[in-house]
Amino acid sequence: MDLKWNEFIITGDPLILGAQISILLGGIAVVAALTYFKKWSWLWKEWLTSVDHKKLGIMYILSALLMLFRGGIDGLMIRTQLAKPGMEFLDPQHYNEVFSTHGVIMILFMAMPFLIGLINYIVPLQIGARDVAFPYLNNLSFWTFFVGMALFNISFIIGGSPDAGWTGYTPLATNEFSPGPGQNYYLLAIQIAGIGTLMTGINFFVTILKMRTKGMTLMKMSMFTWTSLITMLIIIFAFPVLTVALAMQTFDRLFGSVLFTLQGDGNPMLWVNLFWVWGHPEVYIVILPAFGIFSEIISTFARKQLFAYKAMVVSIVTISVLSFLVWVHHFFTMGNSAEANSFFSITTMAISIPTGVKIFNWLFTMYRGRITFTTPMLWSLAFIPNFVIGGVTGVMLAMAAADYQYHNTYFLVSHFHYVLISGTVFACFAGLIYWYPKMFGHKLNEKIGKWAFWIFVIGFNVCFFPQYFLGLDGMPRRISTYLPEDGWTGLNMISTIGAFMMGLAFLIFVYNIYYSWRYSPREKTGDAWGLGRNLEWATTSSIPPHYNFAVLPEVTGLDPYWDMKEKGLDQQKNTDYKPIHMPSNSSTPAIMSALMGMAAFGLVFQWYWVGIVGAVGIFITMIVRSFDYNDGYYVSVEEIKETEAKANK
Amino acid sequence: MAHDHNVNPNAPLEYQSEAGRLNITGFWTFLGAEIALFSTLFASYFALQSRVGDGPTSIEMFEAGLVMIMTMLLLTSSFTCGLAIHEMRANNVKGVIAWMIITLILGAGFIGYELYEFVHYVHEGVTLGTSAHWSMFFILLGTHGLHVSIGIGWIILLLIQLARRGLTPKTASKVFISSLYWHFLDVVWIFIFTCVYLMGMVN
Amino acid sequence: MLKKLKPLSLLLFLALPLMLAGCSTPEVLDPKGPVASQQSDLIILSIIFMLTIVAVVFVLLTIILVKYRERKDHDKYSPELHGSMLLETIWTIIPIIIVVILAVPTVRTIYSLEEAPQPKTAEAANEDPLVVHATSINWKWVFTYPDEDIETVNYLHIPIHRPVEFKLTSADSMAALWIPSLGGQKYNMAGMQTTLYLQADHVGTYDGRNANFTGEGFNEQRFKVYADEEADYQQWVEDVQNSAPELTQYTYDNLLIPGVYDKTDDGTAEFNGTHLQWIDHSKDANYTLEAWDRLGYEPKNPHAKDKSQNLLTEDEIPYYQQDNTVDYSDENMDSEEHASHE
Amino acid sequence: MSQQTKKGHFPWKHIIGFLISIALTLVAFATALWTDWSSTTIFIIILIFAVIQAALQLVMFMHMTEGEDGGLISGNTLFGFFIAIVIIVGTYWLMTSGHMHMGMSM
Repeated sequence: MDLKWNEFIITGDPLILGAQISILLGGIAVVAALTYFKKWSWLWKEWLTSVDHKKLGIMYILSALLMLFRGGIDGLMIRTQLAKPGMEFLDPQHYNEVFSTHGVIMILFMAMPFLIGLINYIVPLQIGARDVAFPYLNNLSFWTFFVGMALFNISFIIGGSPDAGWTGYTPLATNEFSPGPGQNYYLLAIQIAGIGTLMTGINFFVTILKMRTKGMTLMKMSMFTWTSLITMLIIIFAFPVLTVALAMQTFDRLFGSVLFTLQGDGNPMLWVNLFWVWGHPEVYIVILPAFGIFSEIISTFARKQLFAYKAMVVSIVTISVLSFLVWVHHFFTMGNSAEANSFFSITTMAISIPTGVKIFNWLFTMYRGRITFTTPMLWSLAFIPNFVIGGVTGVMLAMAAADYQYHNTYFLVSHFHYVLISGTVFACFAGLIYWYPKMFGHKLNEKIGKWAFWIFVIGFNVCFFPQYFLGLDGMPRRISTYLPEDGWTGLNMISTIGAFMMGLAFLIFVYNIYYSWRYSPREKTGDAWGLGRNLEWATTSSIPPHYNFAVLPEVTGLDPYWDMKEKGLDQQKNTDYKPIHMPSNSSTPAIMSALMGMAAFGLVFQWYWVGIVGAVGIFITMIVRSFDYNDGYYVSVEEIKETEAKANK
Repeated sequence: MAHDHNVNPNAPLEYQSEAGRLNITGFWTFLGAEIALFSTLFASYFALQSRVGDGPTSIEMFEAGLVMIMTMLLLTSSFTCGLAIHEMRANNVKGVIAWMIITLILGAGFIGYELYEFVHYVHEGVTLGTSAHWSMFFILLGTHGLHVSIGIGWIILLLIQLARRGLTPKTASKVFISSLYWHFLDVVWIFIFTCVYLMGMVN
Repeated sequence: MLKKLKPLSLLLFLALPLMLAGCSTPEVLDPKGPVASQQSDLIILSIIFMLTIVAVVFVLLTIILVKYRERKDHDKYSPELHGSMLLETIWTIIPIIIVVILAVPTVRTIYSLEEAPQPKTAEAANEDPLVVHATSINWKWVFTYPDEDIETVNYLHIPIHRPVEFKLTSADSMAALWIPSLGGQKYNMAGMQTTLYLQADHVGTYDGRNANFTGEGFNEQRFKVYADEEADYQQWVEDVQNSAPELTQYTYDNLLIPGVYDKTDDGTAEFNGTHLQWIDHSKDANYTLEAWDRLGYEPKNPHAKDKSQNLLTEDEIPYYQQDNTVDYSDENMDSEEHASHE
Repeated sequence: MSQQTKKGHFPWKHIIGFLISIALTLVAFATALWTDWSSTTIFIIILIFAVIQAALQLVMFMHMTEGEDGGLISGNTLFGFFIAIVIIVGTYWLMTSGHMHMGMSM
C-alpha cells in the first residue's frame, strides 16, 4: 500500500476533526487528573494488572459503556443522514464507514464485553468460587479485547475506517475494491479481540464446570450461570472459525493469497459462508447470557423460583446445538440448492420452539408471584413483548422463499435490532442496575432510572417499528440516502426521532451513575434488594472482598441464598477461617497485549518490520511467563477476620 | 486458582494439584477449539480444492515418498512423546528428557521436510498466489507447521525447566499438557495426510 | 407503574394499523406478478400466525402483571408453584405445529421459485422464458438480451405474462437484483451464475435496485423496469436494434471502471451487440481487473488526497485493435479465453 | 513425592498403538495409490482408517478418558467432532451445490 504521509491522519472532515480534538482534550484531561491526584501507581497496581474477576468485570463494563457511546453516536449519525431524502450530512464514503463501525462496535466491542463483564463479576460469585479457573488468562483476555477495541477505534482518525460493512463481504473487502488500511483494521482488531474472547470461553467453561462450591451440582446452578456455561461452549467452537476466516482474508490482503479474490479462481462466497458459520452462533453468544440475566431478575422480583427450571436448561442446550445448524439463513439468496435452503429454513424455524418455551416459562415464573416493578424488573418486562416482536419476525425471515423479499432490507434491520436491543441491550442495562450495588456498594437512583427506561423503550419502538414497513416498502439496508419519490420520508423521520430518544435515555442513564454515586445511600448488607436468591448476594459486605467468601458456602438446592434465608441460616456466622490462597497480579498480559496492538498496527499499514518486532516481543513475554513459577499468596486468618469485621459494621 | 487442600497424592504427578488438574482440563477444552479451527481450514480446503485456475493440480505436484517420510517422522515422534510421559509416570526425569529430545529431533526433521517441500513448490512456480487451491494448501499446511514449530519451542522451554526443577506437580502438568498438544498435532496430520495428500493423489 | 405499562402494549397494537393506514400498501405486499404473489401470500400467511402469537403473549403478560403485582394482601402468592408438565407440553407442541404449518408452504415455494412461473394460457405455454443476463458492475446494471442481441444500462423492458429468466452475475462486488413488485432478490456474484425467474402481469414501471451493499455508489445502483404489452416490447427491441450504437469492447471495458453511469442525462443507455462476445463474467471473474489494467485504472485509497486517474484512450491500447471475441458455446473455453488475453 | 510409580512397567500400550498407527497409515497409502477402485470408495476407506487412527491417538496416547474429568473431556471432544462434521460437510455442500457451481470454472 503506498500510503502518503499526509493521508495517515484523516483530515478535512469537520465531524472527524471535532472527534480528534475532543479525544485529544479528553486524553490530556485524564492524564492530567491521574498525575495530579497521583493515581498512576494505584491504577496500574490495583486495576490494570489485577487478576481479580470483579475488577476485570468492571473494566469490561466501563469499556463497553464507552463503546455503547461510540457506537451510539455512529447510530445517531446514520439516522441523521437518513432523516430526510437527499441529506448531505455524511458523504457516501463516510456513511459506509460509519455503519460498518457501528455494526462491529455494537456486536463485538459493546454487547460481548458488556455481557462478559457481567459474567466475570457475577458467575464466580454465583458458583461460590473465589476466582476463575485461570485468573492470569482472565486478565490477558481483557487486555486483548481492550487492545483490539482500541485499535479498531483509532481507525477513523488514523488511516480511515473499514467501509465494507460489519460483515466485510468479499470481493468488496479485497484490496481492489477496498483499498486503504480500513479493512486491515477490521481484520486485525477483531482477530486480537477474538483471541481474547476464545480465552474467556475456555476460562469460564472450566471455571463453571470445575470451581463450583460444595453441593452445587449442575442442576443446582443459577440460570445465569447455566446460560454463561452454554455461551462459553458456543464461543469455544465458534470463535476459531472466525479466527481462521479473518486470517484467510488477512492473507489475501497482505500476503498475496487468492482465496476470496476475483483472481486465481478464488471463491468470495466462501468468506460469506465462513463468516456466518461463526456469525450465527455469535448471535446466540450475545443473547443467551441476556436470557440468563432476565431469568435471574424476573425470578427475584416475582419472588418465585424460575418456572420449569429443567425445561429452561434443556431449551438452552437445544439452542446451543441448533445455533450451529442455521447459518445459511443469512444468505438464502445466494442461489443455494432448494434442498439446502429448505433444510436451513426448517432448522431456523425450529430454534423458535425452545425460545418460545423460554418466553412462556418467564411469564409463568410471574404467575402467582409478588411482582415489584423495580427498574431492573421493568427492563426485563419490556424485554418480553419487544423480544417476541423481534422473534416472530425472525420466524418470518426464516422462511427462505419469503426471505428473498426481506433480505438486505430494513425489515431485516428492524428484526435484528428488535432482538439484539430488547434482548442484549435491555439485559445489559437490567443486569448492570440489578448488580450495581454488588459492584459499587450503592444502588442507582430508581426514579431517574425509570425516566431513562421509559424514554429508551418508547424511543426504541419509535425508531425500529417503522423500519419493518420501510423494508416491506422496498428500502434496502445500507443505502446512504434516498429519493423523495421513494415514499419513505415520513417513516424515516419518525425512526430518526426514536433514535434520538434512545440517545437521550443513554445520557440520563449515565447521569444517573453520577447522581447515584453522589447521593444514593450506601448499602450495608450483601443482599441489597432484600430479595436475592443466589450466592452472589450471600457475601458479608455489599461489595465482596477480593477473596469473595471468607468461608465457602455449601449448597443444597436451587436458589441457595433464598433457601438459607428461609431456613434462617446465617452464612456469616461461620467463622471457621482458614488461610485463603489467592493468585498474584501480573503485568505481562498488559505488556503482551500492547505488543500485539503494536504488531497489528504495523500490519495495518503493511510496515512489516513493526509487525516482526511486535511478534518477537510477544514471544519474549510468553517465554517470561513460562518461567514464572509464582504460585500466588495466602490471605492470613487475621486479615480475613479484620476484613469481615469491617464488613459487618 | 489453586486449592492446595485439594491434593490427591495417589494420582499421577500431573493430576496431583488442583492447578494441574484445571490446566489439563483447560487445555483439553482448548484442543476442542483447535478441532474447530482445523476443521474450518479443512472445510475451506475442500471448498477450494478444484479451484486451480491456471495453476497445476495436486496430482501434478505431490510426491508420495516425501509425504510418507514426513508422516512416519511425525507418527514416530508422537510415539516417543508418549514414551516420555510413560517415563514421567515412572518418575524418571532423565527418561522424560531423553525421549522428549528424540521427539523434538523427529519434529524438527518433519519441519525440515515440510520447508523443503514448500521451497521445492516455489521453485516449480507454485506459490501462495498461484490459485485458490494452492493458497489454501499453503495456509492449511502452514498452520499445522506453525503449530509444530511452536510446539518445538515450547517443549524446549519446558525441558529447561524440567532440568532445573525436576519433576514437580507443576512441571509434570506442563509437560503432560505439551504432550497432549504434540499428539493432537499428529491427529491433525493424519487427516492432512489422508484428505490432502492421499485424496489429492487419487485420480 | 402498571398504568404506564399498559399503554405501551396498546401503543404497539395501535401502531400497526396506523402504520398500514398511514402509507399506501408496501411494495412487497402489492405484487404485480406471479412470483411476487407467491411470496406475498406466504408473508401474509406468516403474519397472521405471528400476530396471533404476539397477541397471546401480550394478553398473557398484561393479565399476569395486573393480577400478580405486589399488593398488601398477597393471598395469590404461591412460591411453591414452579413447573407443570402439562403446560410445558402445550407450549412445546403448539410451536412445533406452527412451525410445521409454516414449513410446508415455505418448502413448496422454495422449490417452485426455482422454476419459471406456470403459464396461465395454452398459447403462453409454448413460449420459452425471455432470457436476460443481468450483470452488476460497480455501480450500474447492464442487461443483456442475448437472443435480441442488444444490451441496456440501468433500465430494461420486459413483456408481460411471459416469465423472464434472469441470469445473474457480477463483474466485481457481490450485488443482489431486486424488483420488489415482481419478486424477491438473488445475489449476483462474480465467477458464478444464479438464476432468478420473475414475471410481470401488469403493464407498468417498476423500481429495481441492487439490494446488496457494494460500496460508494451503492445507493445509486438502481434501475427502472418497463413491463409492456408484447407488441410494445417487440417495438422497443426493434427501435433499439435500429437506432442504438454498436457496443465496442473499449466502451464496455470503460463501464467496468467503478463509478455511477453518467454518460447520458438520465443515466441509461442502450447498445447493439452484447458484451457476451468478449466476456461472460460468470465464467471469468478476473476479466474486470484485467480491463482495469488495460485502461490504466488504479484503485485509490478513499482518503487519498489525489484520487485522479490517468485512463488511456482507445488508440493508446493495442489490445483493442485486435479481435478478442470468445465463443462461450465451446466447453473448452478456458484455455482459449486465457490465450486471448495474453 | 508419594505417588504410586509404575517403574519398569513396559509401555505395551504405546507400542501396540504405534504399530497399529503405522499399519493403518501404510494400508491407507496402499489403498489410495495402488488400487483401482473408484475414488469415492477409496475416500471412504481411507477416511475410516484416519478416524480409527485419530481415536487411537486420543485414547491410547493422550489418555483422553483418564482423570476425574475424563467424561467431560471426551464429551467436549466428541462435540468438537460433531461441529467439525457440521462445518466441513455444510461448507462443502453449500459451496458445490445449487446455482453456485454452475458458473464455476473447473
